[in-house]
Amino acid sequence: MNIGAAILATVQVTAMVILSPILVGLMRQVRARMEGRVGAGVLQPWRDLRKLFAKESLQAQGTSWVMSLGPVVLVASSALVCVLVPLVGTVTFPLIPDDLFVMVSVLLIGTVALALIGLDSGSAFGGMGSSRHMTIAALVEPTVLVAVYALSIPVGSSSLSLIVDARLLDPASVASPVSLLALVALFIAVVAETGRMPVDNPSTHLELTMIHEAMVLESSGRDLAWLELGSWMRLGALLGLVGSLLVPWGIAGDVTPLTLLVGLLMLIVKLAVLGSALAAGEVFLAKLRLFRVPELLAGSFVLAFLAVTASYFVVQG
Amino acid sequence: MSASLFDQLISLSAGVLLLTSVLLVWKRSLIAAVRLLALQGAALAAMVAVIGVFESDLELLAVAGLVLLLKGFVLPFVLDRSRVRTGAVREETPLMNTTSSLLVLSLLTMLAYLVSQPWLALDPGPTTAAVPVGISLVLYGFLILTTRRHAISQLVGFLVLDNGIATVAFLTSGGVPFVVELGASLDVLLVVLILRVLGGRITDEFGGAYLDELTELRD
Amino acid sequence: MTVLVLFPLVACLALAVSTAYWRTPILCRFSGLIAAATVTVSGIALSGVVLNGSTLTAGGLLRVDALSAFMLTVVGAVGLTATWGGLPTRSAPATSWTYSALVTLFLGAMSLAVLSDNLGVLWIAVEATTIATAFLVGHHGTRRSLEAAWKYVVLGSVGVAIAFLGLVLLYAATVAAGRPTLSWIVLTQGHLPLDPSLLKVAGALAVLGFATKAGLAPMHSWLPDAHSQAPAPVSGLMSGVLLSVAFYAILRVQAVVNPVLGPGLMRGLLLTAGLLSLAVAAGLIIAQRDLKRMLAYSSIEHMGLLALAAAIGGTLAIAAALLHVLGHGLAKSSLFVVSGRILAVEGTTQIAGIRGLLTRRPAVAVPYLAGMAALLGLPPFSLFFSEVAIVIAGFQAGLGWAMAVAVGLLLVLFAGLARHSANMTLGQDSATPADLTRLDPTPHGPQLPLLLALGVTAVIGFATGPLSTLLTQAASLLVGAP
Amino acid sequence: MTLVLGGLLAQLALTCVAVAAAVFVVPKRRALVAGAAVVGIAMAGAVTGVFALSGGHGSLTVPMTLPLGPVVLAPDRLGGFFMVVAGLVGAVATLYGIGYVRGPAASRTSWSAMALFLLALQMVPAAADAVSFLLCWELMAVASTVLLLADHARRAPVRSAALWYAAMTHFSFVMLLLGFAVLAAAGDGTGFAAMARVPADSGAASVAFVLLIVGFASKAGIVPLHVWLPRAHPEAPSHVSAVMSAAMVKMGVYGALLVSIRLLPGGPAWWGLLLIALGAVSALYGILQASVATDLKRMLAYSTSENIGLMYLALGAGLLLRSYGVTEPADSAIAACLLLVVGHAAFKTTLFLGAGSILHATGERDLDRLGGLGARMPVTSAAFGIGALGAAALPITSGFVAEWALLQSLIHAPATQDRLVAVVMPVAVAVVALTAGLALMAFVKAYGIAFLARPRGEGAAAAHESGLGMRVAMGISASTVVVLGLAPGPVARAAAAAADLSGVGAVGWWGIDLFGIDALLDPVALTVLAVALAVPVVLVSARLARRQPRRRVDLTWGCGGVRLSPRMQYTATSYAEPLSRVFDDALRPERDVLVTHAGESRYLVERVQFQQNVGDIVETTAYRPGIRWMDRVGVLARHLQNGSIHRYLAYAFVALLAVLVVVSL
Repeated sequence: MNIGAAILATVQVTAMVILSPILVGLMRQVRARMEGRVGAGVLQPWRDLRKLFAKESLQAQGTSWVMSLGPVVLVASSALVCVLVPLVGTVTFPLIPDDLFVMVSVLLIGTVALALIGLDSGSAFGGMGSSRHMTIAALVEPTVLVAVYALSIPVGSSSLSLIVDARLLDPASVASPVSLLALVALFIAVVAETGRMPVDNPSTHLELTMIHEAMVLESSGRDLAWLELGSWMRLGALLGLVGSLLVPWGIAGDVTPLTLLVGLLMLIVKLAVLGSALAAGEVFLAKLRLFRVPELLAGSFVLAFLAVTASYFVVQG
Repeated sequence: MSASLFDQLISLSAGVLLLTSVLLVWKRSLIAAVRLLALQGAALAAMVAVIGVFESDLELLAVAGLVLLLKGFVLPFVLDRSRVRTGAVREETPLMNTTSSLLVLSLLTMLAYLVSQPWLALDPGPTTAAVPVGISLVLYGFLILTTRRHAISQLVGFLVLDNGIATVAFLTSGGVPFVVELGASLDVLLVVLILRVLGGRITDEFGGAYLDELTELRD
Repeated sequence: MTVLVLFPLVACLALAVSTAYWRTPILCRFSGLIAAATVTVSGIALSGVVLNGSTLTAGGLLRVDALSAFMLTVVGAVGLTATWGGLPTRSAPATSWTYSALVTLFLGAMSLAVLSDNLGVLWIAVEATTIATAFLVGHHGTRRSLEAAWKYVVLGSVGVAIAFLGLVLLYAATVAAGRPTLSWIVLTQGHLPLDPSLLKVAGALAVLGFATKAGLAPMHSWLPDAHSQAPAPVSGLMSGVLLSVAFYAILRVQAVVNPVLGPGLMRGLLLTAGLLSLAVAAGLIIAQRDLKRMLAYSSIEHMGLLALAAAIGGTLAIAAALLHVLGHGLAKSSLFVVSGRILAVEGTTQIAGIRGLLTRRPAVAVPYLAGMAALLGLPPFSLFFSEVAIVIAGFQAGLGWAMAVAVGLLLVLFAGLARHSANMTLGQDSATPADLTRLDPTPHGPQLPLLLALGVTAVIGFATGPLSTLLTQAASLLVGAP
Repeated sequence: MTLVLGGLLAQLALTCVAVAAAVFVVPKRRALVAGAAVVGIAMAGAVTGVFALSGGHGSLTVPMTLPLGPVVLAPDRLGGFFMVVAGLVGAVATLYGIGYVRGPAASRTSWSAMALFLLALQMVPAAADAVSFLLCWELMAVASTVLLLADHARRAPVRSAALWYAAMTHFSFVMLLLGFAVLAAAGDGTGFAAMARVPADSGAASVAFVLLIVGFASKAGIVPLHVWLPRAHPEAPSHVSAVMSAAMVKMGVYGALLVSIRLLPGGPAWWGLLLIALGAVSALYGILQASVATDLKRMLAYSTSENIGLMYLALGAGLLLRSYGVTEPADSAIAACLLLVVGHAAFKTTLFLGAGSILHATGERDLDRLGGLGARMPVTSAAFGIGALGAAALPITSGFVAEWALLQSLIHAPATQDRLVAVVMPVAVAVVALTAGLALMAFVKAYGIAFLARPRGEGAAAAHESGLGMRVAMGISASTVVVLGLAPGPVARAAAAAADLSGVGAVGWWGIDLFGIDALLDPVALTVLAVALAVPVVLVSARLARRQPRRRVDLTWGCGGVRLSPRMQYTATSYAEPLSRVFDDALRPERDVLVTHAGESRYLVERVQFQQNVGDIVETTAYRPGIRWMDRVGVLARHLQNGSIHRYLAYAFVALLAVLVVVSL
């Protein structure tokens, strides 16, 4: 089993490394077109990365090792998430079940790394971004975990692969109110966690409204490159997760070249659809005031909570 | 001595006791108070003597003599001396006016009768019939203590209370053992003497023996 | 043996007389101490004699059983603490002969109270303590001490007179039963056919009367005034043993009444008195302004606890009560001695006027804190064990509600006492002028007695073979168990 | 003589040695000698605990003067578990203290008190009957109060802190006394064995349970009985606060376990609900306060009350599920409780020791004046960082494992059986989740503000790394945090043995396996995977770094022109500002903004002064009025003794009349 799991892991990680910048590019492109701009093309993020990797990275006085170590940690954690989430297939290491709680906590490692980078820069903006980032992360946590709870109830386990397999066997459960509620909640959480509209505006240039951008304001060169890549991979992995929960079909139950290929293609399709949908949505949304964000998150939490209780009473019949 | 005579004498002396103490509550003159106290002591001694004669008990007669000496002469004398020292002739404005005192008095008497039911039930007889008188004396004494402001009045109250106890003692059991009686009387004497000394000092310090001025020690 | 029983009484009397006659400075200084030592020694000796459960009698009026022997030891030990710890420093003016003689008489009277078998004599002794202490309370001769003395004597003797009435009625009951006596042994073991209704009145009045001397609410009013005005050692003696001796009288009366009437009456009276005392103490300690008055109210608190223990009855509760008497006596007398030193060095007993004692005068503050810890019932001091035992016994006797109330009040008392003590000892008052904040390591009096007293209090909770047998025997004497 | 008995005796003997050393050794060497002896006590305690945990028996009987029944010290497995925790914490903290103490904290009194404190602390779980339990409990309280008072002469807050502590701890003692007395009366004996005979569904059992839980909760710092915690922890010397917070407070958890598992097993469902409610409230309130606190040690204190809350919540969930007869999830919940105990002990010790070093080096507890310590005190920085990760429950630390187990057992509750559970469990999960999130925020704040960026005050700027002993101690405890996070299996086994739980065990490389609810976690494997993924990234970075070395520049960008002064950095207050706005109602922060205009102008501002103070709303709304009310009662009560002898005589007279009426009726 380990061999298969290892192969799948490598496939997923490499796939996400390659795909996530393209995904971001695609989303930017979609936005640009809908806003009547030409757009920089789908591959622009890759060009940016190449440029950044070639540039030297500066370290300001008073900043510490966090500035240089943080990006690496972020990328590693995102990669780990890519392994833990069933994107292409549901084969896992026997000793490392793709436990949702573990996945969430690994995500949080990345969050913390980002926040520390923001603080370490010692500028007002970095601290501001980091503070806002952590506040939102803290408030998102309940939604995520309760949504996880809701999804885990029918299976009796918090292991993602089991959940996805169960959905494969019983497609009706995907459309059940419980899972829809949970998925909507999870989706909002993902939006908040990855800093998309309406929580954060990834393409803003006004420091005072920044969250994610403010934290990375002081990073440059390869540090910035790693940071960008890491957060893109997070976005990709989370969208992929939502995808495979929403549309489990085509995901590989075992490791053969064919299944892997199918899974990969399905993944690309899902990512493309979800990404463009998200981008299209963002066009019509304005960024919320920071102090209105909790309302949004409270709403999503309520959805997740309803999902849980509903599921109990549904099962009770 | 015939039983009937005995009864009459006992009742007579009991009556005198009660009367004197009622008068003590009634009257405000300290001079009169001291005299009444002496009279009361004499009545008590007489009662003891009567019981002694009736039961032809020499020890009891001796006790009667002791009581007469102590309560009839010594204590009133001491009391009068200290009264003269404080230079007061009457109790000014007691805390409870005479009328209500007398009303309370009647209530106390009723309580006394209520309390002494057991004896009346136990062995009905002239002596037990007079027990309520003793208990009323105790209560009267307490009333005087609580309502009179002058040091001498408090001494009077204390002595009335003590007389009451003695009355009960003699009426119910012909007196406690002699040793105890002796010790008790000695104690009373000493207490009165101490109070006299203290009263004297208080008069010097506070320029008067009105006790409601003693409120420096408080929380 | 009879000699041994008479010894403490005779010794105290002799000492008092000789002090009054010769008035040599040595006698004036040490007679109280010697008397206390004598009482202690004979108490311990007598305990050794009666440890096998026997009872000594002497002259028909005196009697020594486990209870008396224990109480005699307590009187001696507390007396030793108070007199020794209260020895005036060389610089202080010499002790007057009246003071020493009266203290000695006081000790003698208390010894007589615990040794006498005849309840009448017991009463006489208790009244005698009033007489002996009257002038001790008024010793300072100030307006306040005069006032305190007057209140003390009037309230005390009036209350005790009620007790006498009770005893008279008890005697009457025995007369009616055909066997006139006031001897405790006869009353408890003679199986007299006492008339219940008579005994009811007699017992109630006797307990009420002795409760006055025991400082139980609502008869307690004399206590704070007297304790705050008397010289420190005398306050220590009064609070440490005088109250306990009166409580001992209550126990004796209770042992006479209960077999005839059952525990109901006494339990009711003592529960009321105990809870009332705790409430009064709690209420008046919260906002207390004077150190010695605070200690006085804490005595009321502990007497309230003892009353509760007596109300509960049973071997455990009574044994706990007796241990509590010993522990409280030692701790409280040491604290009063310390308060005397504080008054001497700080010139006030106003709590607000005493600050930062631990930093400025550690040698005074440390004994104070230790004693206060003992009083608050903190381990390892024996009061912890006695309080725990009393509460547990209370629940086992079905008096849980009373225990809950009592413990709640104890919590309030703890908070109050701790607050005042902390304000006096801890911290460093910036307001005090520089000369006051200078460190003063001198103890202002012998430390050894305090050390001994508190040390004993700390260890008697644990392994003490003879003491525990003595306590259980004394308790079973009263409970009438085994 | 069994091993356990030997261990108990060894602790007593070593305590005598330690006290003797504290008293007689010259001040110069006192800390070393006495400290070594105290470490000995702690280690002896830990070893005894291991013996007891591994099923060893042995009892030490203490004779008593009063006929109170046998008073016995005989640790069972559960007791042994807690003895180990207390012993290890005590040992590390004391080792730290040797280098840390100075001034009054190094006095004879303090060292003797430290010895007695640790002894009592380790004897509480060893007690086998109510009286000895209460004895050790009170000794623990007294000794800790003495330690707390070390600095009373220098800092005024110490006195009030000590008073609050004394009052609350005595309250807890009183409640325990009442509770045990109820049980002793019902079970006819003060021994725990006798009390265990009381049926759990009897009324007495419920009364006793409530009393005891309230008592233990107030020692454990459960809201609303926590008020002493944020006062006492900051004022005590740091190694003492470490022991208090990491070990002593745990005795409140031990007590709860003792009552609900050993003495009164199988209680009704509402017992569990009570614990869950208490736990949830204090977890949320504690972490909210912690995340807005700016005083470092105060924040750690509040986070203690949060962690204890989680433990109570776990225990409550266990009881609730047991009352529905579902064993495995219940057992894993209780296992989670014990894992939380161990985990919290490890990281909270580390954090308090780290805070101690900061205080020692900078003289500051206020985060708003710290910063940039990472470069100046690397060891402290690393240790505190690991501790913070643990407190934030991130992998691979002890905190993460515990919270993972808790969540697993919660979501595996077969809530379908009962609607109550169906409502309670999601709430519990949500509470745990929100707590975890806020903890993350709070500790990112604490670490980031204190150790990163540039110093905000002179103290921080002049900071220096602390001495060898302190560094060693911090190293040990920090590495414990990681080791426990990597190898939770043995701990889980120990927990299963301590509270004989089923369905809890170890798997693979020391991984934890809740096979009762088939959930497993192998941190080692996870770590290996993570490293495997990180290696290429690092390699790429390294190659790039060789080509393009990192260039140091002067300052971060100041929006052009302006040089950023350290005071322009985000402070702890500003960091928590969004959160304190979100939770305005729960925290009620007092803000005031003072704007000074330049001259006549309404638009030109000369200076703006912002001040924020977050008080403890429980204290201000519940305790303060109570205290005021008591004081009023005291003032009124004075009228009872107004000095009038007539009034006093009237009291006596009324009493006499009352008695006469009563007896003659």
